[in-house]
Amino acid sequence: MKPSVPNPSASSDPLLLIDDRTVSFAAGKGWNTVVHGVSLDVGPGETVALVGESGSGKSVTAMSILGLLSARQARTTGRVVFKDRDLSLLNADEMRALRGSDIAMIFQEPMTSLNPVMTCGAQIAESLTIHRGLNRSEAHTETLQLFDRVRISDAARRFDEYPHSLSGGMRQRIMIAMALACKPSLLIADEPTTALDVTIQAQILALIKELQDEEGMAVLFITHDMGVVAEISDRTVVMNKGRVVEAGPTAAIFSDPAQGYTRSLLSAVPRLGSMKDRALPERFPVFDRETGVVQASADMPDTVVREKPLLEVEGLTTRFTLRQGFLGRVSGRVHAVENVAFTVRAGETLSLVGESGCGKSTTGRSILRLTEPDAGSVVLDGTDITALDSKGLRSHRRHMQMIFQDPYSSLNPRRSVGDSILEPLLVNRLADRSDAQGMVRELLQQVGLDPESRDRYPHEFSGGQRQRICIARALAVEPKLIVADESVSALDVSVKAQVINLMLDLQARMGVAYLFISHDMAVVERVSHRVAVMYLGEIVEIGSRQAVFGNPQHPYTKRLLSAVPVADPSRRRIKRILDSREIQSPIRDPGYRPPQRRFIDAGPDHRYMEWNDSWA
Amino acid sequence: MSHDKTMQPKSGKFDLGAIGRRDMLGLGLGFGLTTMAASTFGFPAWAQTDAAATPPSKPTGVVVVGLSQEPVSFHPLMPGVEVDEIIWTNIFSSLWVAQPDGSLKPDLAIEVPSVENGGIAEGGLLWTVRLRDDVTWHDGKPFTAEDVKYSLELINQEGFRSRTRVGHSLLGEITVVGPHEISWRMTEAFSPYLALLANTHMVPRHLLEGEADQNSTAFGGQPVGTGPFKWDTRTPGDNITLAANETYHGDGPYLDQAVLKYVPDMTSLYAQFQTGQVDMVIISGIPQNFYAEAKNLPDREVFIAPSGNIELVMPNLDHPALREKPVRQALYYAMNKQVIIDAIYYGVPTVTESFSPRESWAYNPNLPAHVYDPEKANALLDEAGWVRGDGGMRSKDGVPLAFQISTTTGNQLREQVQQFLMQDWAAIGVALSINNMPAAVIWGDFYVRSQFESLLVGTSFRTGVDPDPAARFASTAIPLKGGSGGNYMQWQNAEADALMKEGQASFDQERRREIYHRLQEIVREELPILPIWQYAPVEGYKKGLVGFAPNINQRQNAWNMGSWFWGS
Amino acid sequence: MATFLLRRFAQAALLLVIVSMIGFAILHLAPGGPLSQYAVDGNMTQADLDRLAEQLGLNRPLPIQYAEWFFRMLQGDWGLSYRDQQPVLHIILSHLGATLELMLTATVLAMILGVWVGTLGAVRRYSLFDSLATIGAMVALSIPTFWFGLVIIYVFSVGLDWLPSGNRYTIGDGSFLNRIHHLIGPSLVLALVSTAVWSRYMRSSMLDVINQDYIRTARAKGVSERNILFRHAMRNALLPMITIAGVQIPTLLSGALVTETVFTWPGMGRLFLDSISYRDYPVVMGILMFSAVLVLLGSLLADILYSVADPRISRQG
Amino acid sequence: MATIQAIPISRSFLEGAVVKRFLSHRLATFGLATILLLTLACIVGPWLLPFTDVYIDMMQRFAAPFSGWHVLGTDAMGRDTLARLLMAGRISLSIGFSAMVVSMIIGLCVGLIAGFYGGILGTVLMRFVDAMLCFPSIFLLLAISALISPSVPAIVLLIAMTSWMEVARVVEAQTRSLKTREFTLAAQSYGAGGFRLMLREILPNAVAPIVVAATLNVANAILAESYISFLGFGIQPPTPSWGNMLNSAQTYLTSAPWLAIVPGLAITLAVTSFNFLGDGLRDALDPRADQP
Repeated sequence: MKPSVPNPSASSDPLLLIDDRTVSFAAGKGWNTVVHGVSLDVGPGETVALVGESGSGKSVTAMSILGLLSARQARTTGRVVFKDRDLSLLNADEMRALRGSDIAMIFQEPMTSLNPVMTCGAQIAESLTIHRGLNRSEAHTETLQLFDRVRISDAARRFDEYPHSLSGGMRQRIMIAMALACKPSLLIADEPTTALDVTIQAQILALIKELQDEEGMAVLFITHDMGVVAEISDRTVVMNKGRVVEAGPTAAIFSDPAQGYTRSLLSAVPRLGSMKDRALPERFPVFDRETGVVQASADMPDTVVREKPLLEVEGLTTRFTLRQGFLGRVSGRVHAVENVAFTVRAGETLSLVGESGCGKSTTGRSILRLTEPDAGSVVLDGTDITALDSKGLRSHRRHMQMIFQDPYSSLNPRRSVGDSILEPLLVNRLADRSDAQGMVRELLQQVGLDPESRDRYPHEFSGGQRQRICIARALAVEPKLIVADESVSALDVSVKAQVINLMLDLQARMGVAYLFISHDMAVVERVSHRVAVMYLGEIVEIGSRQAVFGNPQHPYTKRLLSAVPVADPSRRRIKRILDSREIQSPIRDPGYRPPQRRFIDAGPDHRYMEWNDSWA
Repeated sequence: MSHDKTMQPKSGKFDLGAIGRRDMLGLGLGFGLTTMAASTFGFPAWAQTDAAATPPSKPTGVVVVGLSQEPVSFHPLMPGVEVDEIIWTNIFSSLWVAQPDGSLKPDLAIEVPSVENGGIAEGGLLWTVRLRDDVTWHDGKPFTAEDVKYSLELINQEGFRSRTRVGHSLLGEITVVGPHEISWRMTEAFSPYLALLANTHMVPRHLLEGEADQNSTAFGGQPVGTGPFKWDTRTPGDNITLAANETYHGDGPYLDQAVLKYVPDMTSLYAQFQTGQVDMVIISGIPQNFYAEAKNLPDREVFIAPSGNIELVMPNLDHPALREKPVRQALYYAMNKQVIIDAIYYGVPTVTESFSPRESWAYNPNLPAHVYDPEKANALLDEAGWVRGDGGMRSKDGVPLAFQISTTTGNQLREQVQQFLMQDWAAIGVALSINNMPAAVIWGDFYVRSQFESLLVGTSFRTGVDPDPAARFASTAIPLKGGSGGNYMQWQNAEADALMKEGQASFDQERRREIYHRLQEIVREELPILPIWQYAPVEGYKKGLVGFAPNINQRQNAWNMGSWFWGS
Repeated sequence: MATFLLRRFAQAALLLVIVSMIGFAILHLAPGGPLSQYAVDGNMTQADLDRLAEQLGLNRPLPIQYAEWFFRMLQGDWGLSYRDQQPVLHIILSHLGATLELMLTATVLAMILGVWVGTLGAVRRYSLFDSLATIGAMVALSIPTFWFGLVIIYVFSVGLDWLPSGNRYTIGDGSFLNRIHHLIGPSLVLALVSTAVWSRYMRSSMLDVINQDYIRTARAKGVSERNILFRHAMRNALLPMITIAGVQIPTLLSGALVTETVFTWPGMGRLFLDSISYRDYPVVMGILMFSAVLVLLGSLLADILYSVADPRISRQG
Repeated sequence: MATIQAIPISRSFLEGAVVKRFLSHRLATFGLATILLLTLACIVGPWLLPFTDVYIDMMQRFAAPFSGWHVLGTDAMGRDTLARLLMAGRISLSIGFSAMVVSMIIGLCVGLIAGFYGGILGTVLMRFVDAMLCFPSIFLLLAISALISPSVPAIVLLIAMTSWMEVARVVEAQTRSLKTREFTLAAQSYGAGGFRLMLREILPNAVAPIVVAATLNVANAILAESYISFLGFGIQPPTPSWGNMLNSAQTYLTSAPWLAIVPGLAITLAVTSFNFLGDGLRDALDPRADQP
């Protein structure tokens, strides 16, 4: 099926028109086509989102517009018309003159997209000298103005700084400044906020939006995040497996998706705030990809055992010492986890949320003593884990298992998946070799995999499948608690929903408790019973999920919640927050004494940390 | 005794006895050397071809002496090897000098002391030497008896790493009689001291006395002497340049400069001799494989220099198989000496049956000539009860007829000889294996404590220039059995012992000749050593050089550079 | 920077102590000794040798010899050569010039050639040039240096008579041209391996860089390919080469030893070979320590240069 | 919930891909073929030749190549150069392999222990490695060669003692990184002990760089043998090795150049082949190529 494009709502004279673009990559002796006849258009001043899951061909399409794919490795056909010029007919020099001047591009990885050995200023100025023929001092002056435009304070100093000393958000601002240098009429933004924390993402999105308004430029925004799409785009083009599935005004796509794929995609997107009225976690509805038919999703039973906590964490502190100098003098400490306390009950999901560097992962590892904590107690089912010797630890650790973020590195690639699941059974003498084989099949079945696939190797499985295998391996030792460290963050939306459903099913069936570590507020809202918000190694607010999401008290919680893009165009919330506040570092001087914290009760099972002026 | 390890290997590795390590005046057995020395060797007159040429009135020209070892030890009283002696003999002077004919010629002394001229008195306990008064050090200071006294005392000075104290340790009180006359007492009479002093060079007291550590002095790096040449410059690892000493007290020097050029590879050294980058090749010589070619080089004099050393297989007579005379004889029969000489050594050396050099008056020319006869060898072994077993190798009473042969690693020609012997001897059922070692290892305890099974070695069996071989053959000379000599093969033979004893005591050359002829017959029969050939280093110099005089009584042939000059 | 240097120096000092222990143990456990060379001198007796061994302190227990050597070393006294009684440091320094001359020439040659070949290979990946350069580099890495030297001598000295077969200069002609003429052969031989190493690393470094995101950024803003290569890629690609240069020193020293042997070049390598043969322990130890210092200095210098050249390296740590 | 099928790719995909990638590396295939041929020739060749490597025939010395029965000529003692070359190949190749095995064992142990346990033990071990690496390799080879008498096992040990450090470094770095990989942490969290972690989780995943290092080590060991033999500290005659054949050929460089050229080419060919092989293996085993 070929959806109807160009969209009738676009202006009759589009700025950019992609017509039947096909891109193939060299694969061995042949060519592997990854983009199949994609057509789309962008009108002047318009924001078009090109959305799709990984491998949908969205980035390749975008790259092909400016001819940035290596001619040796990629072959493109089809027209790209920009301002009535067919770009596919331009020679190398003409194309180069266009790049960075009338069409600019920014990329996903701000950390690697800037040349590390050139100053930020020089990299921006380079655009000016190439396309606008400015001399050195003119370019310098102009660059300083651009710094101001992207809200980078202290421009004169920043000019001479190298990219490494800047945060990801700052670097993305530099990239934007570079893109704006020649006042392009089209900005292609390829996942520009994906690598950023949610509060920084909000800043960058707001900045792009505002600049777009000021300059009147069009934006082709490539993203996988339906929330971002809903927040910023006028029109949306959905891609899947190299083809355009559906295109139309954003509001229409979200409210009334025509295609089954779009519908299943949207159904898998958690929408922040949609759980306001529900106390228990909820499964995602399952749509059939092709037909869009909804499978009814059963309600989650209440799995929480309320009598006594399963896990009690008290005063947990983990610091990493930074040493330098001749004798390895302590130059500072990373206060990764600072005096953290919480409890998890059997069958309960407690989520630890926070942005990068807040210490949530370290907390998870410290509980299992994969990282040794400096202080505090971790009592699991009456046993203080921190007091165990290495032998006791080995036997007790099996009651808590961990599922990691990266499904590629959490399975031993040199071992069949059956063997990976078998190993913990044998190590803990839970079964002899013959019984264990049966248990492996059973476990694979439990996580929804074909038991016959146990002889295969991890690389033969997709990311979601691998995460299922990891869950099966964790379940093998019958843990009471599973620490899920960003376990679904790396997965595509629909796969993510499936894995979460599996986790919820297992909780319902086995009563396992989760410590769910995530930066994704929307997912957290969906799966948790209780939530703890972490900032700079400390819990700033903890309580029932409904209370924390519905009635946030701590300013950080509020900021975090307000920054989350909501996958609902009717509820656009991105305000013009043009502050450029950065996430602070948990590195402190060696002499630093963490202040005494006071917690305030905001209701039953809802406490927050008293804050000081800096949050005002 | 000395052991010439022959045919210096290529670069870097030191071979202790690079060729030309001649035996100097010997030790230990004291009796009148000087009287007999004159008749030791006769020399061909090659160096006299240009004798008619007259030296220049003023030092002119340069000679570049090619050496495959680098001279590094310049203090003449400290340990050193032959190449170092080139420096010593040309920068320094001794009281008297050993000439090619074996005589001693006064240098710093006015005359060589003797009982006849009264220089040696009180039965050899009081020595008096009168010195020249016209000698100055290279820095202009006059040379006096104080310098001699200082030099002799320095040798015995506690803590000073003197090369040897043999003879010197017998010195008693030393008296400076006048500025140019010195006398000393000896604690016992020791006539070889005369010869030893010929190789004891005098060092300047005024430069050394103040030094805190006599082992490490500025002088040691920049020697100052009274010889025909002065120290000029040194490029370490490359060359040393000596300059003419115009105030030299003797004849000459006639050359403006002498350069000692270090080329660590014998093949490269020869190549540079060919191209004229070096004027002469001595000590290590020209590799034998180039001899034929070198002889025909235009404008080059290439010759086989005389040497008293013998190349031989030295068995350890303690070895269960080698201790048997028939075994040694069989080995000798089965050794194709002529092929070794002709093929491996390009026919340069001369085959020999004796331990004595053929130039010696004591040489026995009538020894039975060696025949290559494997049949005979087999018969001898069969007769002696060595029976062939599996693989054709022999054994007797469980003792296999197998032994190792060792020499310095890297000496390619010797390695070829070893492999050749392996094949020759395997044919008669003898299993030979090779166990070579670096020079620093093999000539240590392995050699002097007789730890070897057999050696391929070049060595001499004389005492200085005297034909007496007692230090090498006497049963009292086995170090392993408390002896003090160099009988490392541990040979014991009563008749030989008696003969040698008589030979040492006799001053009658005719009688001694008979004694040593008989001794050579015994050795030829008993084969405590398996002689192969007499040493023959190939040396060469550019035509036109006058004054070059090979000297078997020195350890190197550049001993008299002060008399060299370029003829027309 | 100061603390960084201080720490690196402390680490280096510690390493040198370990190095000296290893070296000392290896040498003194070896059979044979420095007196073997005199052992068969007709003018010296066993008594003389025993006396010399005593005077040189060769009979004392190894730890004591080491301790003495070590404390002298701390005071800057490298000891005296057993062979010529000269101060070891003086001997080493007098041979160092020749070795440095050779090493520097070879390094400069190798750098220029290697960077050029590597860059071209990366830019024209899979081209004929690239394939030939790859094969050439692999073969160069596999040729025994000394054999290559012999072949050079055979072809260019013996056969064509274009180059001298050895020595640093002709005696009596120390002119600059004469020295250069002598330098060609050995420096070519020594540069062979380095050139191969440089071109391989340069190629992979350049390939790495031209696939980086920031090169894509530069392209997206319309920088010409030439400027991408020279302004954006080259500097980044050269950065790791600084480290390579640092770690090349041991290889170069090894190569120098062999090259000096083949070309009768009067440098440190040959001094080492001679000293090993003569068991001249103080000199051998001296050279081992000296080369260890060179190696450590090389890597230290490389680190410093790197931190100067790469803005990412914090100079505080 | 529907059972999700694993992507239907054959089980041997990994192995198959490695082999395929390797075979597509033309130089590596060439290297492997050459090594196999050389090895075969060295094993079988000496039986097929009419001459043994030790048969001395003084009448036939310095026969030029392709003159008469001696295909590659004869040496200074009239021995057949080809026979010696093949016998020498046996020695040189076995030295290469054996030295590699020994150095791999040392390097693996040191690297695994230092990388896994870290701390003071790891620091001490790695500082020792650093110190060993401060010596230029030939200097170290020569210094140690003064210690030993030059027999084949001694030379093997000598080369191994000077070439294990790089392996130790590679293994240490791999171990350190694999130790923090999630699958190792997972194994740790279900109670696997130190040995199990090292041998079952870490070692199998470090195989690729180890195999590459091993291959290159063989190349370097063959080279090292030739260097020490050339400098006169190597295998002693009559045992031929490529290195000592070269050593004895030096004298005759001008008169019988083939004596130097033939073994030199053999060394270069063998070493190049191993280097090509290592390079190809590196590309074929590149873990980055394992992932989609």
